[in-house]
Amino acid sequence: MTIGLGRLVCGSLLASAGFVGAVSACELKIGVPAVLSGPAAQWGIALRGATEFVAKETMEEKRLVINGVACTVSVKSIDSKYSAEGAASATSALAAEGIKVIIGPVGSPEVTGFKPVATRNRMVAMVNSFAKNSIGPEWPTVFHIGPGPSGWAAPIIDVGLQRYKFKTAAIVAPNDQGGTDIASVNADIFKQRGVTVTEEYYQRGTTNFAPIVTRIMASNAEALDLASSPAGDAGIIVKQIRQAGFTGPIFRLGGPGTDEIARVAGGLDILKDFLWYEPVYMDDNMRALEQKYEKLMGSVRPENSDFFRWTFAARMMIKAIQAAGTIDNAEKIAAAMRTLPVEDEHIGKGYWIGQKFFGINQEMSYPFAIGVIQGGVKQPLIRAEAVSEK
Amino acid sequence: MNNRVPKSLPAEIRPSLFSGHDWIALAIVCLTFVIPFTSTNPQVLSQTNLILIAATAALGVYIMQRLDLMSFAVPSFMAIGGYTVALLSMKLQLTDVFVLAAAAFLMPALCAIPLGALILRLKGVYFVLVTFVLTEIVQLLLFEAGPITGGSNGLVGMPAVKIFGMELWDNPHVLLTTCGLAFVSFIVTSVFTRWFRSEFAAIETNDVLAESLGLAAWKYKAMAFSVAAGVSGLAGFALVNMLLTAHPSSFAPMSSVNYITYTIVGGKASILGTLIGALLLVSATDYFALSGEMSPGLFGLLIIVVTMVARGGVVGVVSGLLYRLAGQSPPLKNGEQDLGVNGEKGQ
Amino acid sequence: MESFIATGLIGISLGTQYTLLALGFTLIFGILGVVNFAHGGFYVMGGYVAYYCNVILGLPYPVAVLMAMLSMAALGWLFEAFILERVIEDHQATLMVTMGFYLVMATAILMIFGAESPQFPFPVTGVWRLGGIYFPYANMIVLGACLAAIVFVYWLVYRTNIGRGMRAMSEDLPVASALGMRTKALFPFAFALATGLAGGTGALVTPILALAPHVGDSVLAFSFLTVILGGLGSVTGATCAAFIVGLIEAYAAVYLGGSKGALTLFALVLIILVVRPQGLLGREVRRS
Amino acid sequence: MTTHSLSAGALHADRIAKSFGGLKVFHDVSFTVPAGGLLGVIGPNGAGKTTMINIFSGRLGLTSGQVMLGGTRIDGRSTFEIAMMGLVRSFQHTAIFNGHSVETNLLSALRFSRRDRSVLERLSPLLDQFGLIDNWQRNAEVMPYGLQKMLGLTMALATQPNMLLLDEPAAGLEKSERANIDTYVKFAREEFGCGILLVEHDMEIIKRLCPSVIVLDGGRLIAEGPPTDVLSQPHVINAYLGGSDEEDSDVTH
Repeated sequence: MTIGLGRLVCGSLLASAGFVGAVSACELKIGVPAVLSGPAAQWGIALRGATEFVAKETMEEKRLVINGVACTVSVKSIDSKYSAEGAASATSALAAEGIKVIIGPVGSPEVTGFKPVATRNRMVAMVNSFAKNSIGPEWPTVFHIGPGPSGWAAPIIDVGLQRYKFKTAAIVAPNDQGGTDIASVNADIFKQRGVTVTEEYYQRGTTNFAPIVTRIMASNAEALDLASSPAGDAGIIVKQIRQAGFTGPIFRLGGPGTDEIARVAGGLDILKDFLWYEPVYMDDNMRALEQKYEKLMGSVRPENSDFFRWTFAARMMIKAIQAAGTIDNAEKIAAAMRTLPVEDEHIGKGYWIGQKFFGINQEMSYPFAIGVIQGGVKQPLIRAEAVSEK
Repeated sequence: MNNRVPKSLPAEIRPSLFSGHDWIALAIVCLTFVIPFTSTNPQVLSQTNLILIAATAALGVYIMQRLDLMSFAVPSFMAIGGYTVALLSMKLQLTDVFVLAAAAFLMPALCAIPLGALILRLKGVYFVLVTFVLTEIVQLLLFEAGPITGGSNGLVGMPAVKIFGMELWDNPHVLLTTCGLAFVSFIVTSVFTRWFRSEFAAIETNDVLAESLGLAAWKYKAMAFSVAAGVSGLAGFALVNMLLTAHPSSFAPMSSVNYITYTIVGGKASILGTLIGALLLVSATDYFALSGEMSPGLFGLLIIVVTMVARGGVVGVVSGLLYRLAGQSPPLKNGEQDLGVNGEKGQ
Repeated sequence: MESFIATGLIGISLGTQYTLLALGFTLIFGILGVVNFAHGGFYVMGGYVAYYCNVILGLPYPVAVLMAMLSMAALGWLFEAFILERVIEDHQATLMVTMGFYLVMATAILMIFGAESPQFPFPVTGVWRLGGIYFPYANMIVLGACLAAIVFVYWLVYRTNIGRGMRAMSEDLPVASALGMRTKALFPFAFALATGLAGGTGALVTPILALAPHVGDSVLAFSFLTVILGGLGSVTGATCAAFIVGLIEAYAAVYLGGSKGALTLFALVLIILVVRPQGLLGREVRRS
Repeated sequence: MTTHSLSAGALHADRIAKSFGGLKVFHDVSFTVPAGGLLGVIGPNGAGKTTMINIFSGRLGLTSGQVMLGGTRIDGRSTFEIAMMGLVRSFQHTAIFNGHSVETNLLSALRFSRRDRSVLERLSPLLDQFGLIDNWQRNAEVMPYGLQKMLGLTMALATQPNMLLLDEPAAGLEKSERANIDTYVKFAREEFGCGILLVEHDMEIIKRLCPSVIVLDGGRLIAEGPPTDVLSQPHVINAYLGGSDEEDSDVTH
C-alpha cells in the first residue's frame, strides 16, 4: 500500500514538475478523453486522430505563438470507456498533468461524467454528444463541436419529404440517453411536418432486431428513422426490416456511420432509399484536408467522418488559445473563443448557435451535407448551409 | 493406554476481535484522511477517490464471500444507495452528509431483506447467476422508471453535500466525503464479519452441520446480505457524490465483475485483500487506460496471471511468504481459500 | 394472426441461435463444472475467422465455417490444457480466468480487425414469404445446422465412449478417474468441443446479424439465461430453454415493446430460479 | 435448563410416510425412543435409514404422519429449531468444519447451541480418551479419519441434546477404533441422560449396546425387539439377503 501511495505521490510530483516546466517553454498539452474500447471505439479513434493531426499541424506550421515563442503541442489521450465514471477518471488524470485544454469526449454518458470534473478543475473543452444538456449556462467553459439533430434533422427530413411520400414514420433508438434524447428531438421535427410518429426503443446489447422490426411493420410506418442507433445495430435493423418487406425510405438522423451500416446490412442495394446526416460536404477542400492528414501523419485518416468536425473543433481551440495568449487559463480561452468568428480554412464560415436549444451560444455550426442513396445508388451529397439562429 | 494420566483441557485463548490484517486495512483507510488536507493534485485526489469507492463497493463482495457466495449484486445496491441520495438531495433538499449516509446505507439494506428471502437459498454457481440476472434487472428498471430515476438521463445537478452546514464541494472535500464513507464501511464490515466470524466460517465450510448444531444459518445469511447491500449503498453514495450525477451507466452489470476481481485478486480471506486488490487494480486500470484499445486486454491478462500465480490473492501470497520468512506456519484459515486437500477423507 | 405466426417464426430463429450457444456453454458447465465467461469470445472470434477465410482469402463459405470451428476448438483445447486446467478445482478461480481470457480475446480482435464491422454477408440471400409471414433462407440453414449440432451432441454424449466418459466425469470425478478414465485428456476435449460449437455458431450467425468485436457481450448474458432456465449441465434442458427464451423474447418484444422484452425475460428467469433453482430440466444442484 | 430433562422426553414417530415423486420410501412407520432410552435401527442398504434421520432432523418434510419430541410436534420445522429443542444428529461421513482446529470446531458447537465452556469441561474425559486433546490446535481436516469422526460425534454431544440421532457412527472406523463408539454412547447416556437413536450396520455394536432394535426394509418396519431375537427371525434374514445393493445415500433428492 505504502508503495502504491508512494507511486501516486511520486507520479503527481513528477507530473506537476513537468507542468511547471511547461509554462516557461510554452508546451501546450491537449487532453483527449476518448472512448477507445468497446462498441463506440471508432468515435474515440476519430477524435484522437483529429486532435493529434491538429497538434502536429500547429507545430509544423507554427500556428501557436505565445510571447514570441512557438509552442509545442502534444496530445494525451485516455480511454474514457463510454461511461460517466470512465470519463470522470480520465479527466481527473488529465487534470493531474496540469492539462486545461480538452477536446472530447464523444458520447452522452461521457459528457455527463466529464462536465463536473472539468468545471471543478477549470478546464476549457470542446465536447460532442447529442444529449439535450450537452452544454448549458451551468458550464460556461464547455463548447459544443456542432449541433445535434435539433440543428440538422429538419433540412434532411424536408429533402426526404420532397423525394418520397410518407405520412407515418417509426423511430428506432437504444433506450439510453444517447438514444432517447435524439429520438424525441427527431420525433418533434417529424410531427411539425405533419408526419405521425411511433418511437421504438431497444435495450443496448440487443443482437437480433427481428421482434422490433415486426413491431415497426405492424405500425404500418412508411418511413423509418434509425436516429442514433450505433452503426452495427442500425445495419442489422436495415437488413432485417428489408427482409420483412419494408420498402419505404430510411433516415439516419443521428450521426455518421453510413458506410458501416451498408456493410452490415449487406450493401447499398439493401439500404435502397436512405438519407443521412453527413458532417461535411466532401468537396476538394475536404479531400485536401484528407491529403494533408495523410502527408502529415503518414496514414489514412480515421474512417469515421466525425474526424472532420473534430479537426475544425481542435483548430478552433488553438485559435482561441492564440487569441487569449494563454495556454492554461480556461476562462480567458473561453472568453476569447466566444469573440472569434466560427471559421475554418477548409470548410469555411459558420455560426455560433445554441441559445435557443441549450440556453448558451456556444455551439459551432458549420455547413454540412445530406447524404442520399436512391434505389441503391449513392447520389452526390447535397450541400446544406450552416444552421443559424439569426 | 488407559493407565496414563488424564489430560485436562487446554486453557482458553480468547482471540482478539480484529486480526493484524484488519488493523492494517483500517489504518490505511484512516491514513487516507490525510490526503484531502495535504494534496491538491487532482490526479492524487481522484485516484484515491476511485480506489476508495472501488474498495468500499468490493466490501459487498467480501462480506458475501464469508458465506462462500459470490455476489454480482453489488452494482444493484450501489444504484439503490446512489439514487436514494440523489433523490433526497434534489427533491427534498436534504444535503446533510450524515442523513444522506444513513439513507444510503439503510435503503439498500432494507431492500436486501425481501430479496435475500428469495435468493439466499441458492448456492454456488446458482447464486452467481441469479445475482447477475438481478443486476441486469435493476439496470433495466433504472431505465424504465423514468419519472423517479430520470431514465436514461439519470439525475443530474445534485447540490453539494454539507457537513455541519458547511458545503463539501471541491475536489479535496469530495475526497473527504469518500474517505468518511469508506472508513465507516470498513469499520462496519470488519466489526460485522469478525464479530460473527465463527458463524460465517461454519456456514462457509459446512452449513448443513452448522444448522444441525442449532445455528439459524438463514439469519446470518440475511444479515450478511443486508449489511453487504448497505455498504454497497455507501459506495453508491460516494460515486454519485463524485460525479454529481446518478446515472445508469455508473451501475452497469459488468462493473460487478470489477468488484469481484478486486476482492479475489487482492485475496478474499481478509478485508485487507479487498483494499489491496482495489488499490492495485484501479491503479492498473488507470495505467492501462493510457494504452487505449489495449487496456481491457492487459487487464484481462493481469487477472489471469494473478489468479494462476497467486492463489489466495496478493495478500494471501505475501503473508504466506512473510510467515515462511519468519519460519512459522501460517495460522489456520478463517475463511481462507481451501486449496483442495484430498485423500484424507478415508472411505 | 399473421403477426402472431411471424413472431413465432422469429422466436424459433432466436431459439436456434441460443441453442447453438447454450449447448457449448452447458457442456462446459456439466462436465467441467466451469461457468465459461469467455464463451462469447469464442463466438465472436469464430465469426472473424470465418470472415477472414471467406471474404479475405476467398475460401467457400462452408469451408470457412469449418475453419472457424476447428480453430476455435484448437484455441479452446489450448486454453483448457494450459490455463484453466491448473485452477479447475477452484470454481471462483475458473470464473476469474475465463473472464480475463474473454477480455484478452475481445482486445485481440479489436487490435487485429479494428472496431468497425466488416462486410460479411451470408452466401444465401432471399426470403420465403407467405402473405405477411416471412422466413429468410439463411435462418433456415442455421436452423438445419442447429438440428445437426443437437443430433451430433446427443450422439456424442449418449452413444460414444467419449460421451460416456464425459458423463461419468460430470457425475463423479474421483470415481471416473478411479475407473481409469483419462480425465486429463477428456477435459480439454470437452472444452474444445464446446468452444468449437461456439466458433461455428459465430461463423453461422454473425453474417446474419452483425460481426463486430463487442457482439460477444450479449451472447454471454443470453447463454446465462438459457442455461439457467434449462438447468445447468442439462443438454435437453438447454435446448428446450433456448427455444422458450427465443419465443418469450420475440413475443414480449413484439407485444410489449423492445426494452420491455428483455425485462420480461429477466424477471421470468429470476422467478424460475427462485421457485425451481435447478432449472426446468436440471439435475440436483451440482457440487461446486 | 436442566440437563437431565425429562420434560423434553421421548422421540415418537407416528405413522410417518414419505414419498419422493411417486416413489414411496416410508410406509406408516411408528416407534418411540423413550427419554434417555436407546433404540437401534438396522436394515439393509436402501431401507430408508438415512432418510429417516433427515426427516427427524428437519432436512426433509413428511408426506403424512407426525414426529413428536416430548409434547411438541417437530416435523416440518427447520433443522436449527429442532436442534435448539434438543434433538441433534450426527453425520454418516465426517462432518466437521474443515480447515479449523479441533478447539474451534468444539467452540463453534458450543456457540451455536448457546452452551458455555463448562460443557467442555464435562466432556474432557471423553476428549482425552479419543485423543482430541492431543490434537487440540491441529487442523481437523488433516487428522486421521477416525479422529475426525469422533470429533464430529463429540460436537453433537457438546450441544447437550436430549435426543441424539447417530447415523452409522462406526462406518469407516478401524476395528480397534470401534470401542470408542461404545464409550461415547455410554458417556452420552450416563453423563448427559441423552436418549439415542442409533442407526448402525455393525451388528456387534448393536448387540453390545442396544436393548432393543427396529428393522426397516423398503421403508417398512418389519420387526422390533431385542437384537438377538430380531436377528434370528427368518423374514429379517431374508430382507438382508435380498436387500438391494443401492447405497443408502445422504442426498436430499
